[in-house]
Amino acid sequence: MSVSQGVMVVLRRDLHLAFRNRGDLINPLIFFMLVATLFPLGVGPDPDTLLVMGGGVIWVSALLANLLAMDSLFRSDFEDGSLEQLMLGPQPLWMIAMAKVISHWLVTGLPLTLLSPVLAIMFGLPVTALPAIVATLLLGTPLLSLIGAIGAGLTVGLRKGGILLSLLTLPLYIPVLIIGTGGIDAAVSEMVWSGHLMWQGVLLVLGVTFAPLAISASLRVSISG
Amino acid sequence: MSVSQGVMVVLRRDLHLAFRNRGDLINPLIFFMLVATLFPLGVGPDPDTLLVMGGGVIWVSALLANLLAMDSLFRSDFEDGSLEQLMLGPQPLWMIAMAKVISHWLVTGLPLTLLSPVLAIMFGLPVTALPAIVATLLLGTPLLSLIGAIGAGLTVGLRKGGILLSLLTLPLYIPVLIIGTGGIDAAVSEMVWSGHLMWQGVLLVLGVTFAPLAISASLRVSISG
Amino acid sequence: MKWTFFHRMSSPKWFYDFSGKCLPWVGVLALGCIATGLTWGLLFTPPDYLQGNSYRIIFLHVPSASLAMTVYVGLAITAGIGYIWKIKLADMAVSCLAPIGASFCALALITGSIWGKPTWGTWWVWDARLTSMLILLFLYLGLVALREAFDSKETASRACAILAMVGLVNIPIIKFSVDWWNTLHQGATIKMTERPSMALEMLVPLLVSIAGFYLFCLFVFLLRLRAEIISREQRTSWVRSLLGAKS
Amino acid sequence: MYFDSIYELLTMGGHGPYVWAAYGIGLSVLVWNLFTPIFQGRKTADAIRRNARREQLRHEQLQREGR
Amino acid sequence: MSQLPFLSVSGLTCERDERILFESLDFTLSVGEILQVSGPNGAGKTTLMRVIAGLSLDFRGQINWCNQPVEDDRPGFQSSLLYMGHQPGVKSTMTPEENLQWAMGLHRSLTREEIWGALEKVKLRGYEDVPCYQLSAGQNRRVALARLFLAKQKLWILDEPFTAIDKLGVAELEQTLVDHASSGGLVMMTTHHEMNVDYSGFRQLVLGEKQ
Amino acid sequence: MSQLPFLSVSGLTCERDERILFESLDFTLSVGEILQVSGPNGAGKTTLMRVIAGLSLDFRGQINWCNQPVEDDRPGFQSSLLYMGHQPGVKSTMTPEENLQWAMGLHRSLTREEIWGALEKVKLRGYEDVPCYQLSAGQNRRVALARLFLAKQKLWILDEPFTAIDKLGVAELEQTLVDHASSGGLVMMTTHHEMNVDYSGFRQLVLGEKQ
Ligand code: HEM
Ligand SMILES: Nc1ncnc2c1ncn2[C@@H]1O[C@H](COP(=O)(O)OP(=O)(O)OP(=O)(O)O)[C@@H](O)[C@H]1O
Ligand SMILES: Nc1ncnc2c1ncn2[C@@H]1O[C@H](COP(=O)(O)OP(=O)(O)OP(=O)(O)O)[C@@H](O)[C@H]1O
Ligand SMILES: [Mg+2]
Ligand SMILES: [Mg+2]
Repeated sequence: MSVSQGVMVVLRRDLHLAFRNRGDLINPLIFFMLVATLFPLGVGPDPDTLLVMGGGVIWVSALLANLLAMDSLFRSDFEDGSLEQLMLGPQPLWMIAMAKVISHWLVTGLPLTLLSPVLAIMFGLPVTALPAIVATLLLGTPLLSLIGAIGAGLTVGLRKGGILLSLLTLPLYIPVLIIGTGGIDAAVSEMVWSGHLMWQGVLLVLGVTFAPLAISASLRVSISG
Repeated sequence: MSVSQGVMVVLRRDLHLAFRNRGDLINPLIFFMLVATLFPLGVGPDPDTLLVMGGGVIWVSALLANLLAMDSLFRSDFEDGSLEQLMLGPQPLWMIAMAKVISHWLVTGLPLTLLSPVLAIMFGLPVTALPAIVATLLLGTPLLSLIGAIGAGLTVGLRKGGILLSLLTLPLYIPVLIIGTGGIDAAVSEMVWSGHLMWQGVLLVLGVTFAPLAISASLRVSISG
Repeated sequence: MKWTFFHRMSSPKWFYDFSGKCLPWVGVLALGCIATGLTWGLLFTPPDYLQGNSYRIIFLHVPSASLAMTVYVGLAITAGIGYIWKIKLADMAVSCLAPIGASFCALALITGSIWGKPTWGTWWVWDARLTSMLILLFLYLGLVALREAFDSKETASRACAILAMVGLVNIPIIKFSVDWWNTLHQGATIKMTERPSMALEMLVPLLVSIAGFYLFCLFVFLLRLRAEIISREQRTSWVRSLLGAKS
Repeated sequence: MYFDSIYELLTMGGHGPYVWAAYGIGLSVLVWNLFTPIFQGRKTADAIRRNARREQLRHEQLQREGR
Repeated sequence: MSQLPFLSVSGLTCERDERILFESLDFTLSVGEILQVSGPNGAGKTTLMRVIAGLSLDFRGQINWCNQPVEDDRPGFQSSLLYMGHQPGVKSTMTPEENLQWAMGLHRSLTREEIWGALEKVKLRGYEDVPCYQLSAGQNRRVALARLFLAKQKLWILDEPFTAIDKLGVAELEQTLVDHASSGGLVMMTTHHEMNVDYSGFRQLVLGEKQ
Repeated sequence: MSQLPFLSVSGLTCERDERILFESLDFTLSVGEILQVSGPNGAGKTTLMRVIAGLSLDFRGQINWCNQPVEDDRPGFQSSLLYMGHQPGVKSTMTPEENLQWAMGLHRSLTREEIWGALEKVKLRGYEDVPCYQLSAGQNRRVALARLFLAKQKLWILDEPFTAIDKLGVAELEQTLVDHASSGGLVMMTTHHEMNVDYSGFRQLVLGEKQ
C-alpha cells in the first residue's frame, strides 16, 4: 500500500467526520459572521468608521474562527488514542499531519473565504475590493492553518489547551494579518495589491515547506511526554 | 455540614485548580491583550479611528476572552466524572453551578476588568473615561459569565463544544455588549453614563435570579442524556 | 374538563390522528393562498410610483419577516409550556419549529437586502431593525446547531427547550438594546419606510400572501412534527400497527 | 396582467434581476421546507427497517450459539 | 426513620435505541447485602446503575428508598449514596490528597490523618503529593477507591470498581465490600471478575438472560 | 530477511520521577511466544510497552527487532507492529465498521466482508452501523479488538486488552492470542486477569519484584 494512499485515508476520514457532524462545517462560518457582527454593535453603525475597519475586522474574525476550530484538530484524536495509532502507522507522521491540516483548511478556511464577500458588503466595502479580500484570505488561511497546527500539536497533551494555544499562535499569526489587511487596504484605496499577494505566496511556500516538520515534531513531543 | 460549606468547598477547589496551573489565571488576560492588539494591527494606527473603536474593541475582546475560558468551565469535570459526583452530592446543583460561575469570574472577568485601563490608554481613550470602562466591565463581566455558563452546560456533553458554545452564547451577549459600550461612549463624549450602569445592574439582577436555574437544568440534561 | 382536553392534545397519538385529518386542508389552502398572492403581486399589481417594480419583493419580504418573529415567540412559549408541564409533544414541536423559523428569517434577510440594493443603493445598513433580524437568525441557527449536535433526540429537544426559554427572556432585551444602540449613536443614514398608506390593490395581495405564508408554515410544521412523532414513537404499538398497515 | 410583454415582465424596468432573484430564492426556501420533512420521514422508515434487520441478526447469532 | 434502610426496585424497564435492555425488573437490596449485577457486554448493567443513582431519567418503573419513592426526597437519598461510575472523578492535576479532600469534602469535613489513613489503605502512601497524571491507570483508580474508606454513606453503587486494579488489590477490595455490608451497609456493583467472596449476603442479578 | 523475526531487549532502564521502574531489563521474544508482563499497579508495565512501541523515548538501553536497533528502521518496525494502549483509539462518532475501515486502512485496503467477519467474531454483528458512543464500555473495547482479526502485523503489543470484556469474551480472546502466536506471531501483553492458557510458548515477565 502506497504512502499517499494512507494519507488519503486520513484525509477522507477527517472530511467524513466533519460532514458527519455537520456542525463542524457550519459552525466556524457562523462564528466568523457573529464575531464580525459584534464590531458594528460595539463600535457603532457609522458607515465611514465601518468602511475603515472592514478589512481588519474580517481578517481578525477569520483568524479567530480559524483559531477556535484549531483546538480540536488533534485533541479528539489524542484523547481517544487514535493519534498514537496514526503515529505508529506506516506513513510518516508529517504526511498525516499535512492531511489533517488540509482537511482543517477545507472545512474552515475555504468556506470562510467564500463567505467573506458577504461580510465585506455588509461593511460597505467597495465591490472593487472584493477580489483582494478573497485572494488574500485564500492565500492567508492555509498559512493560518499550518501555523496553528504547530501550536495545536504542542498543546494537545495539555489539560488546558484552548487558551494556551491562542497565546502560542496569535503572535505568529500577526505577519499574516498585517500583510492580508495591507492588501485589502491597498485595494480599497485603489492601489496595486499584487505585492501583498506575492508576499503571502512566499510565506505560504515557506509554511508548506517547514510547518509539516514542526507539526510532526510537536506531536511527537506531546505523545511521548 | 451546611449547604454553604459545600459550596465553599467547590469554590475553593476551583480557585485552587486555577492557581495550580497558573496558566488559567494569566491566559485569559493575555488573550484579551492579544485580541485587542490585533485590531490596531488590522485596522491601522490612525489615532482618531482607534479612539472611536477603543471602547468597542475592549469590550469585544473581553467578551471573547470570557467565552474562550468558558468552554472549560464544566468540561474537565464532565470528562473525568467529577460532575456526576457534584450532581449526586448533597448540595443543590444550582448552588454548585453558582460556585463555579463565581470562580470563573474571579479568574477571568475580574483580572480582565482590572487590566482594561491599560488597554484604554493604549487606544488613546481619555482618562475621564477610565472609570466608566472599569465600572461597565465590572458589572458586565459577571453577567457574561452567567449567560455563558448556560451555554457551557448545554454543550458540555458534546464532542465539539468550543465553537458551538460561542454560537449559542454570543447572540445572548449582545445586550451586555451594547449597554457596556454605550456607557463608555457616553463617558468619552462626556455625557452621563449612570443610566447605562443602572441598566447593567438590572440585567445583572435578572441574571443572578434566573441563570442558576437554567445552568443547573442544562447540566442535568447534559449528564442524563 | 379543560385539562382533559389539554392532556388529550398532548398525546402524540391523538395529535397524529388529528393532524392527519387537518393536513390536506391546510396544505391546499396554503398553496392556494401563496400561489394567488404571489402571482397577483408579481404580475397583476401596478408598480409603486416611488420604487417602481422592485417593490414586488414586498409580497415575499413582509410575510417572511413577520413569520420569522412570530415563530420564535411561538417556539419559546411552547418550550416553556413543555418544560413546566413536562409535555413531550411540546419539546418535539420546539425542535421542529427551529429550522422552519430559521429558513424564513434567512429569507427575510435575503429578500430585504435584495430590495435594499435598488431602493437604498446598498445591500446592508446597520439599522436597528435589520441588525435585530440578523441576531434573530443567529438565535435560530444556535437552536438548529444544538439540535443537530445531540445524538439522542430526547436530549436534544430538552436542551433546545432550555435554550429557547433563555432566548425568550432575552428577545425583548435584545430588541430593546438594539433599538437603543442605534438611536444613541448617530441615526442610521437610511430609515426603513414606515408602513405606507398602501393602495388597496397592493394591500389585498399582500394580505393574501401573508395568510398563505402562515398557513404554509403551519403545514410544514405539521409535516415535520408528524415525522418526528413517528421516529420517536416507533416502538409503540400504535406506530407499529400504523407502519405495518402501510407497508 | 400588468405587463405588456414577456420582455417587460423579465426586465421590470431594470429591477428584473432583483425581483426575480428574490422570488427564485423565496421559492427555493418554500420547496426546501416542503421536502425536508418528507426526506426525514423516509430516513426514519429506513432506520426502522435497519433496526428490524439488526434484531434479526442478533437473533440468528443467538440461535447459532445456542446450538 | 428508625427502620433499616433498604432499596427496592419494581417494574423497572429501560429501552435504549429501540431495544429493551431490561423489563419489569424487581429486586430489593437490604442492609447487609452485596448485589453483583452481571451479564455480558452491552447487557445494560451500567444503564441500570445510572438509573438507580438518578443520573439517567430515561426509564419507567419505581425506585424506592426506605419505602419512599426517590423522587420525593432526592437530597435525602443522595446523602446516603456513594456512586462510582466508569469515570472515577479523579482530577489529574490534583494530588491524591487534594482529590480525596475535595471529593469527600462535599459530604463532611475531613482531617488530614483520615485522608492519609485512607491512602495508606489503598497503597498510595508516598504518592500523596504527586499529581495524579503522573500515576498509573491502576493508581488513579485507587485514588477514587480510597473514598470507600472515608465514606459514611450507606448505599454504595460501584460500576466495575476493579478495573485496572491488580490481583492483591482486588482481594482487599472484596474484603472492604464485605466489611461494609456486614457493618450495616448496602452494596450494588458490577464486575466481570469472578467474585471470590464467602459471605452470606452476597447475591447476583444476571441481566440479559434472554439473549 | 529470511530469518524469523524476533524482538530482543537488553539493558533497558527506565526511571520516572526519580524512581527506577526497571533496570537492565533483558529479554527476547521470538516467534510463537506470548509474553505476559505482570506486576502490581504502578510497576511500570505500561511504561515498558510504550517504550518498546516507540511511543516513549525516555529510557536507556537497546531494543532490537531482528537483530537491528529499532531506531535504524522505524518504518519497517512499525509496519510489523500492532499496538493497543489503555485508550483503544475508537472514534465515538463513527460506527464500528467505519472505525475498523479506517484503523486498518492505514495498513492495507479491506473489503466489507472482511470487516463484517471481524465484527462477527467480536459479537458485534448487528451493531455495524450504530455510532460507537451508543455502545457500552465493553462493546467499545471489542471494536478495537476486532482489529486483531484483520491484522497482518507480526508483533502485537497489547496493554490490558481484557479491560471491560466479559468472561466469555476473555476466553475467546485468549484463544485468539494463542492462535496468532502458534501461527508465527509474537504477543506481548499485560493484564491483571489470571491467564488461562495452556500453551507452550506462554511466558511471564514480572516487574516490580523489588517492591
Ligand atoms: C436585510 C434587510 C431587511 C430586513 C432584515 C428587514 C426586516 C423587516 C422586518 C423585521 C419587518 C417587520 C415585519 C412585521 O412587522 O411583520 C419588515 C417589514 C417591512 N420591510 Fe423590511 N427589512 C429589510 C429591508 C427592507 C427594504 C430594503 C425595504 C424597502 C425599502 C423594506 C420594506 C419593508 C416594508 C414596507 C415592511 C412592512 C412595513 C412594516 O410592517 O413596518 N425592508 N422588514
Ligand atoms: N507522566 C509520568 N510522569 C512521571 N511518572 C509517571 C508518569 N506516568 C507514570 N509514572 C510513574 O511510573 C510508574 C509506572 O506507571 P505505569 O503506568 O507504567 O504502571 P503500570 O504498571 O502500567 O500500572 P497499572 O497496572 O496501574 O496500569 C507509576 O508509579 C507512575 O507513578
Ligand atoms: N447513549 C446511548 N444511546 C443509545 N444506546 C445506548 C447508549 N448507551 C448505551 N446504549 C446501549 O445500551 C446497551 C447497554 O449499555 P450498558 O453500558 O448499560 O452496558 P453494560 O452492561 O454496562 O456493558 P459493559 O459490560 O460493556 O460495560 C448497549 O447495548 C448499548 O448499545
Ligand atoms: Mg458498563
Ligand atoms: Mg498500565
